[in-house]
Amino acid sequence: MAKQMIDTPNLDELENGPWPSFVTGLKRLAKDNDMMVDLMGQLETSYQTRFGYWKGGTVGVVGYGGGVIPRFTELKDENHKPLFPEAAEFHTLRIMPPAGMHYSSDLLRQMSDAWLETGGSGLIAFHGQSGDIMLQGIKTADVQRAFDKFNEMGFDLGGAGPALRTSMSCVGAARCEMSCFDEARALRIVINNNLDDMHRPSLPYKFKFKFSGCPNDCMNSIQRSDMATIGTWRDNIRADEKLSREWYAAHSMEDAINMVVNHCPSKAIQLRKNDGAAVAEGVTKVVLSDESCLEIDNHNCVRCMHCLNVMPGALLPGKDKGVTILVGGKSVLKIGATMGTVVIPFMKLESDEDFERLNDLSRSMLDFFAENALEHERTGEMIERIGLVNFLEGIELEVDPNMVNQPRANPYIRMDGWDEEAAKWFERKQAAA
Amino acid sequence: MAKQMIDTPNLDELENGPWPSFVTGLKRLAKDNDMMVDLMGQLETSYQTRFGYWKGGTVGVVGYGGGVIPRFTELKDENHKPLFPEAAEFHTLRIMPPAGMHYSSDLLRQMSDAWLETGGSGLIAFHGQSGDIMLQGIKTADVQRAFDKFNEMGFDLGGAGPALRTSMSCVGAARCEMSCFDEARALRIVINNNLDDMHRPSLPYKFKFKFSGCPNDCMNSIQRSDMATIGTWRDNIRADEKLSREWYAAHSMEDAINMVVNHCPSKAIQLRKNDGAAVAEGVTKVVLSDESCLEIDNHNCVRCMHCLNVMPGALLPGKDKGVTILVGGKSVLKIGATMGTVVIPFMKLESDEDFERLNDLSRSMLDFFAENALEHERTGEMIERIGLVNFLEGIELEVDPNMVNQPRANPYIRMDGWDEEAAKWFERKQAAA
Amino acid sequence: MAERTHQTIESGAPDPMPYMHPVMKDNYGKWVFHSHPKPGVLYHRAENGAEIWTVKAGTQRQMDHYTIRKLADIADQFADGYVRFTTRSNIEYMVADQTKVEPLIKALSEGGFPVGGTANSVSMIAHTQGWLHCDIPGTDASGAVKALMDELYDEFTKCEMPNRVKLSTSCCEINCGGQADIAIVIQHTMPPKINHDLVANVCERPTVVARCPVAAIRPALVNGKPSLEVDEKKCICCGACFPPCPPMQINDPVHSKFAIWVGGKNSNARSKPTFHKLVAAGIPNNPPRWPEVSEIVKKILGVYKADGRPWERMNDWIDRIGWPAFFEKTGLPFTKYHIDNWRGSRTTLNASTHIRF
Amino acid sequence: MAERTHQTIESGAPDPMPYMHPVMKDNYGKWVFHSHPKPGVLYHRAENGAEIWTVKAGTQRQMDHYTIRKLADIADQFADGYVRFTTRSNIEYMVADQTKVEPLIKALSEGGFPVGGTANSVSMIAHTQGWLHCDIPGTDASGAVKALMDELYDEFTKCEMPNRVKLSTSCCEINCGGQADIAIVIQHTMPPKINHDLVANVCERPTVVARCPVAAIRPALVNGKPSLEVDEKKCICCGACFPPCPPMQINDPVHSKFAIWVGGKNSNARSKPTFHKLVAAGIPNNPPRWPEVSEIVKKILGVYKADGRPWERMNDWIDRIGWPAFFEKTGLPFTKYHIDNWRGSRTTLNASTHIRF
Ligand code: SRM
Ligand code: SRM
Ligand code: SRM
Ligand code: SRM
Ligand code: SF4
Ligand code: SF4
Ligand code: SF4
Ligand code: SF4
Ligand code: SF4
Ligand code: SF4
Ligand code: SF4
Ligand code: SF4
Repeated sequence: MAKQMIDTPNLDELENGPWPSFVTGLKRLAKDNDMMVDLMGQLETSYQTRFGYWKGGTVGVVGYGGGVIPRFTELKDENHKPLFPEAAEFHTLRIMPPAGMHYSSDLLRQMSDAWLETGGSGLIAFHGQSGDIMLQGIKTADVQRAFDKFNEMGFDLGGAGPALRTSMSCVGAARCEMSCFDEARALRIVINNNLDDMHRPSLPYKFKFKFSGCPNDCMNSIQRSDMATIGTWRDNIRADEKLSREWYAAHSMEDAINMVVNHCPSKAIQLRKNDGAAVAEGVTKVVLSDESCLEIDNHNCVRCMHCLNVMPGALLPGKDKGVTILVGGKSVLKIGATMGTVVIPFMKLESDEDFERLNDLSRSMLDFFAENALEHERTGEMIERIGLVNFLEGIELEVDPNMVNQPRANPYIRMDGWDEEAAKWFERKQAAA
Repeated sequence: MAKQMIDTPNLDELENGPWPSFVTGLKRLAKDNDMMVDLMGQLETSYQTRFGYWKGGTVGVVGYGGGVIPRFTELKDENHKPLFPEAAEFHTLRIMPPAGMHYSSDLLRQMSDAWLETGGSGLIAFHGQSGDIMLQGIKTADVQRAFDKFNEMGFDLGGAGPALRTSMSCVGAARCEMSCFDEARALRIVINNNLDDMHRPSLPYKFKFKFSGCPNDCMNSIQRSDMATIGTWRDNIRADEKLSREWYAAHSMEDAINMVVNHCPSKAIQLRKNDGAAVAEGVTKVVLSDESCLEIDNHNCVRCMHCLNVMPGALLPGKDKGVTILVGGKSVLKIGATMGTVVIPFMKLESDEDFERLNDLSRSMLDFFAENALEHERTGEMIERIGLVNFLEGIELEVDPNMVNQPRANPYIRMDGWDEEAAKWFERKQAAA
Repeated sequence: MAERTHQTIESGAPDPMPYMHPVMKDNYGKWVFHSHPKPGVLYHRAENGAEIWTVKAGTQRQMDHYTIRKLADIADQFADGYVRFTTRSNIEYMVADQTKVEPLIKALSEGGFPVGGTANSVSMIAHTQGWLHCDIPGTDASGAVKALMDELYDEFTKCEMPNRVKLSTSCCEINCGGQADIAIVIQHTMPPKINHDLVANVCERPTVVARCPVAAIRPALVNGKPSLEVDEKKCICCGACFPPCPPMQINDPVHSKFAIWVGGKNSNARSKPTFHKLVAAGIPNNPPRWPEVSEIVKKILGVYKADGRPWERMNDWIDRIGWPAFFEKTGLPFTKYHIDNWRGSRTTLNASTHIRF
Repeated sequence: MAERTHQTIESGAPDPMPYMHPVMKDNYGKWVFHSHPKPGVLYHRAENGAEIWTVKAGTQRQMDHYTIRKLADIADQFADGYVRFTTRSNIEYMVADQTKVEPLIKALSEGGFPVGGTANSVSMIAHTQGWLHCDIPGTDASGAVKALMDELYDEFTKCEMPNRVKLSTSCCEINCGGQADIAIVIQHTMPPKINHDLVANVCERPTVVARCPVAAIRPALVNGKPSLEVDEKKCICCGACFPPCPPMQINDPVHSKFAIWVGGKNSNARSKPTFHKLVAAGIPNNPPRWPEVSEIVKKILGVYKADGRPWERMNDWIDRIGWPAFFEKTGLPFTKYHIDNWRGSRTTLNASTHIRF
């Protein structure tokens, strides 16, 4: 508790400027925490040498195989003694936050207390990019204690390693009119029914679920998760005449054309005279003024959200809500970054049975992944290797033209099963009719 | 000359219907040509068995290695005797037509005569998909004679095999206001300076040049040629007020918006009041009426041709004309069909020196292809294998952002030469300034 | 062969000027306007006011010399003695005098040559050799085209489509016919049947092995003779091994079927050029009139005609309505085969929530 | 470790309801309107007329407990005792009473927390661990972000961009920071330097070999010890071998540089989601304030701000003006490295004559 502060000329530079400084925070902690004194020493060294000095290892809590990111220093003297011994161990605990990242002020204080009491550095990141509360800086000896404390408070470790990972859902239903399903419920059902895969990592590689209430995808789920659940709707966009007139009054015809009509990706919106004529099936009439209105052709609308974003409240998602499921998003290793692609164009997500179906689906995804992916192969890579169709067959989903931007443009395919496949389509059509 | 006509119940069916019937033509020929009697016999057999019965071989003319497509029948009896002996040899001569496929009626008759006189079947296709006049049906013994006759008339064999191929240029300057260069001249310079590669096939695989006067690309050159030369322009679209007013008078505001403005791929056209205000640099004003005009932002126009097509004459290509060169188009083998991609965004093609440059360029293309392609590998496949940049360096062209839809989206590249490459760009910018 | 009396002149591609209509020659590069007075007729005007009318007619491409002479005679009698052929084997007569247009049309029509194929009509089908001449065909191109053009006759002679319609037919998957609004291509569905007795004599084995896009062919000894073997699980039935090795018979009277592809486009107008995409397959190869092919082509054209907006090519129309609607409106089945699994196919998947309901 | 007194409860992701502002809880799923009263402030209205104001402020993400307590205290004093964090480590205070908005803004500002990050502002940079915690970083993320946010402070607190701007920073090419309008990622430019003495002990060699995306690594005996060898001509310096094998040092104080990527977008609004694209590289890794990075980012943002139209995200703007204009307007050089040569790169080439002059 009395270790001398180390000179950190480089880090000090990061105390300047208006943005909140993490260095100032580190210094505050270092005042009564030797681990942080040495942490700053190592970090300052990195700033000088432009090298990192951490290596991994194996540290965990009883019964779990993941959730802790162990860090041991590699910055040692000629006798292999750590140059900054108090920070020689500087592990991170990944703690799953309440879905949607809601906190009471009390909870924040309780967490701070718990972290300090159990040997933690006092440094917490809200949040890591996967959505974990990252309790950063603890020695091996204290890890179990810290976890136990948080677990008692109702919190659990998140994922690390070849495992189901911590998930994220947008604020959604809690505060957003675009929300098309109960994001928090979906997250908790999917994650909490598969905790075994999170806590005892034995998948081929990591697997992430993310949940966004609408296609604005505030969770970046399409890119950053192996299975993205994104809200959407099947029926007509709803229009609120009062709000649309207000919007127009505050804007202009130019704005209506340039900001709304012209940006619609499928040209589904047209400007019309507001002449009282009845609109066709599938068309939403958006009154701008006594003279003009917009007509949205909902059958050609691709649910991009743009017009709803520009005219909030005046336009709202339809009432027949549900979700689109996309699979295979991930970062750059080893084939380049991928986006998730559609595997279920639409499913309802309202009743208990609907949520049960989502639960089953996520389990099938994990099972198929566990059985078919190569080591260190993400779902997106696996699909690239085996083909989307084999994946769909594996998890028992039907093909649908919404899954593609376009049908194949090459003849490199053996099609001797054409008649059977065509028959399946007609059967499904008939069944649906 | 007296061979009995063979029953052709299947082919006969193709004499019905309003479209001109090739079968009727074959029958006419068969009346006084035994080769055609037997040809119909073999063809009818194919219609019955759904099999083809030709195989290739080696037939040519003195000094040439290509230009004749040899065909020997495989339809034989148990003693290996041809079932249809008079058509046992049925070769095709590929003859290059006048650029743009112009003919006088006399020429057509002379060709018919020459073909008959020298043993030909009397069957001629105007034209093959590569643009050859296909003289179809001649025996080995008569091939040289037929070629000599056509060669005396000023015609030459086209390409076949791993060789430079017969080329095509659109009607262009001869009758089309969209034409941005002298297509026929370009074709003849490029082809006629490289005839050695056509007549003595020794390239890794075929190489095709095609020439279209504008981006409408009536020759499908982007897809069907290894090097496409397509006309374009750099300055402003020209507008003819008289014709644009006439167009508008015959149409409507809806047409102007729905047919012209809304189809512009880069949203470069806007509707404006015709208030006499001066237009900005780079803008073409298209007067529709005393009230309205269109404004084309030429710096954002991608020269797609659409607005010019819809309002012919009212809009014309600019005066600073030239061509875009694209490389690598081809059919489906072995990587799937490819489109040519831009390697020269713009070059002038007016002066003798300009044409000389085109000539040099085509020679470099052929040389690089000859030296670097694998056997049976097209230019597009070669570029896919070695990368566009290596190809550009090989033929000494500079990189340009117009060559890509987008820069790379993956970090899988070694960039230690960044500074030198960046310096090159700035030098070129400075040199151009 | 008799003694040659001629010394070859490698003259190359001929100069078109001697064969070009004088008005076109005089105004070469100086045209400023065109219009479409009626189906099958074009009008072009030059800078200096010179005018030329073009009358366009369909031909059977593979022509007997009688037909050619008939076309030449019409040129002499009703036009100015000049013609040109288009890239789609249509013939164009140019006349400097407007009054010649109607008599010319009459002569052509009476001669059996349909006048049309201009502007927003269905033009003649670009096609290939087939059983008539090629060594690897799965069907006959001229026949299939004749049968189909009989059915599309009205669409050729009228201009009632949203935009130009370009069709192609190819007699094997190599697709010499090219990318098109609607392309009709034979599609093999079974791996090649190998005549092992012939392979050693006929095929250069390393060449054949190298041709296979999926490396499904390997050298093998069969009955003691050097031959080739195909891994049938890998084989995608492309037929690329057949040209260098005819004993690897890919054509099959029953199992080689037609496939239909739509939305190919080479022009840069509006959208960038794009390849045609598979929409229908498993269509029997049914000479002499291939009715199943015509039926599907006509169905697609009918829907496009009714639903497309002016100037939308086939691909533009589908871009607007979406592929699900295309399958819905045409009644064609969507199957797993439509989902691309060739190299780079990731970019063809819908990596978005852009979905139409 | 002392004896455990607690039995683990695998409780998973906690229920948010106990921590949610009561107005949000009561109106869960029933919101119908939002607006942006001013930068940093959101207004939401529910079906039944219930209202809530959100005030949003930036944080340093990696927070000491003093900072956290300060934020909690502000919640108690000026808001209703509830907060949430956004996916970009901004903190949001929800208040049911409009009159609390201004005092809250004041308290946050005085406490050193910039209020902003809503709507068409530049939000906080999504970032990663860096030298502070990761085992493979080429730079420090928190530091680079602090330095850059100092420069972008005004853009965070004002809403003057054409649309939302989302930035990310990543301390290695793995890019935990994600796709963004502007992404700042370290880029290695030299193949790994191998410490052959350590390989045998530290690395599972087959695993390492398998990780390389271009198969550039092979097992080798070096000085009699089992080690690994890199084919430097093949190696694309991606660094993927470093995590499973730290003796393959990829980080280099001089040769690991920053690269800047633009136009990434995850939302489906207007255009489909799309990846960010390389625009600048070779930028020195220059702690503690990385001025060269800031300069280029500010340049790009400046041009976008001036040239973008309302609601155009970075990618929409570039789609409209074209990449040549992007390089022209930003003054950034275009090099051969910008031309993709990774698998499937054919689709990134301009296969059209669509060119702007
Ligand atoms: C005669 C011909 C050129 C030649 O040298 O032979 C030709 C001639 C003209 N084309 Fe073409 N095109 C000709 C083949 C093509 C082709 C290639 C093909 O048919 O395989 C294309 C590309 C097709 C594709 O995209 O796959 C082609 C795409 C166009 C376009 C762009 C259409 C579009 O919107 O995508 C135009 C513009 C237009 O329609 O106004 C055009 C326009 C024209 C114009 C109007 C040009 C002019 O101002 O004279 C000519 C009118 C012809 C007519 O019949 O309406 N031409 N044109 C070819 C006639 C073929 C035929 O008999 O049908
Ligand atoms: C005759 C013709 C079809 C027709 O009826 O019009 C034709 C016929 C053949 N083509 Fe073709 N191709 C013909 C134009 C084309 C075109 C169109 C073009 O040139 O614009 C293409 C697509 C463009 C291209 O070059 O890729 C074309 C792409 C092919 C290919 C595939 C090349 C590829 O890289 O994918 C092959 C296969 C090969 O070369 O091994 C091929 C091969 C063949 C062969 C030589 C088959 C063979 O391997 O034995 C055919 C000879 C038929 C014969 O008996 O005459 N043909 N071929 C066309 C040439 C006539 C002429 O000279 O005018
Ligand atoms: C709070 C947050 C969700 C959460 O659960 O944490 C959120 C909340 C909202 N987003 Fe978001 N978005 C949030 C991250 C995102 C992200 C992901 C990210 O930041 O990495 C995206 C995708 C970005 C991308 O495309 O890469 C995102 C794309 C959008 C869009 C689509 C923007 C577009 O035009 O592309 C909208 C629509 C809009 O702007 O009206 C939107 C709209 C909104 C609205 C207006 C929704 C609403 O009606 O309440 C919220 C306003 C927030 C504001 O500050 O203006 N939100 N939003 C996230 C705030 C992050 C931050 O602090 O900056
Ligand atoms: C901590 C965190 C960055 C941060 O500061 O926020 C992080 C840190 C690491 N990531 Fe990550 N990733 C973090 C979110 C992400 C994300 C974003 C997300 O989840 O939305 C991604 C992109 C999405 C994805 O999953 O692809 C991401 C893609 C990766 C990858 C590349 C995976 C791929 O398939 O391309 C690796 C490499 C690997 O797993 O081998 C990786 C690996 C790592 C490792 C474990 C490095 C390693 O291999 O040793 C880093 C540990 C750092 C540490 O010491 O804590 N991290 N990583 C994020 C997790 C915090 C949390 O739990 O909340
Ligand atoms: S993803 Fe949609 S529902 Fe969720 S917060 Fe964003 S805008 Fe709202
Ligand atoms: S939500 Fe639908 S109608 Fe609105 S802009 Fe997007 S696609 Fe067009
Ligand atoms: S390519 Fe252009 S110049 Fe040539 S004929 Fe077609 S429209 Fe005219
Ligand atoms: S030619 Fe230019 S202005 Fe005209 S439609 Fe095409 S891109 Fe737009
Ligand atoms: S498409 Fe095939 S079968 Fe037909 S001509 Fe071309 S190569 Fe021969
Ligand atoms: S048909 Fe095609 S895929 Fe099959 S063996 Fe032959 S070349 Fe290979
Ligand atoms: S980006 Fe790389 S260095 Fe940074 S946290 Fe992620 S894995 Fe570690
Ligand atoms: S840096 Fe990347 S490319 Fe180079 S050897 Fe390592 S894994 Fe392979």
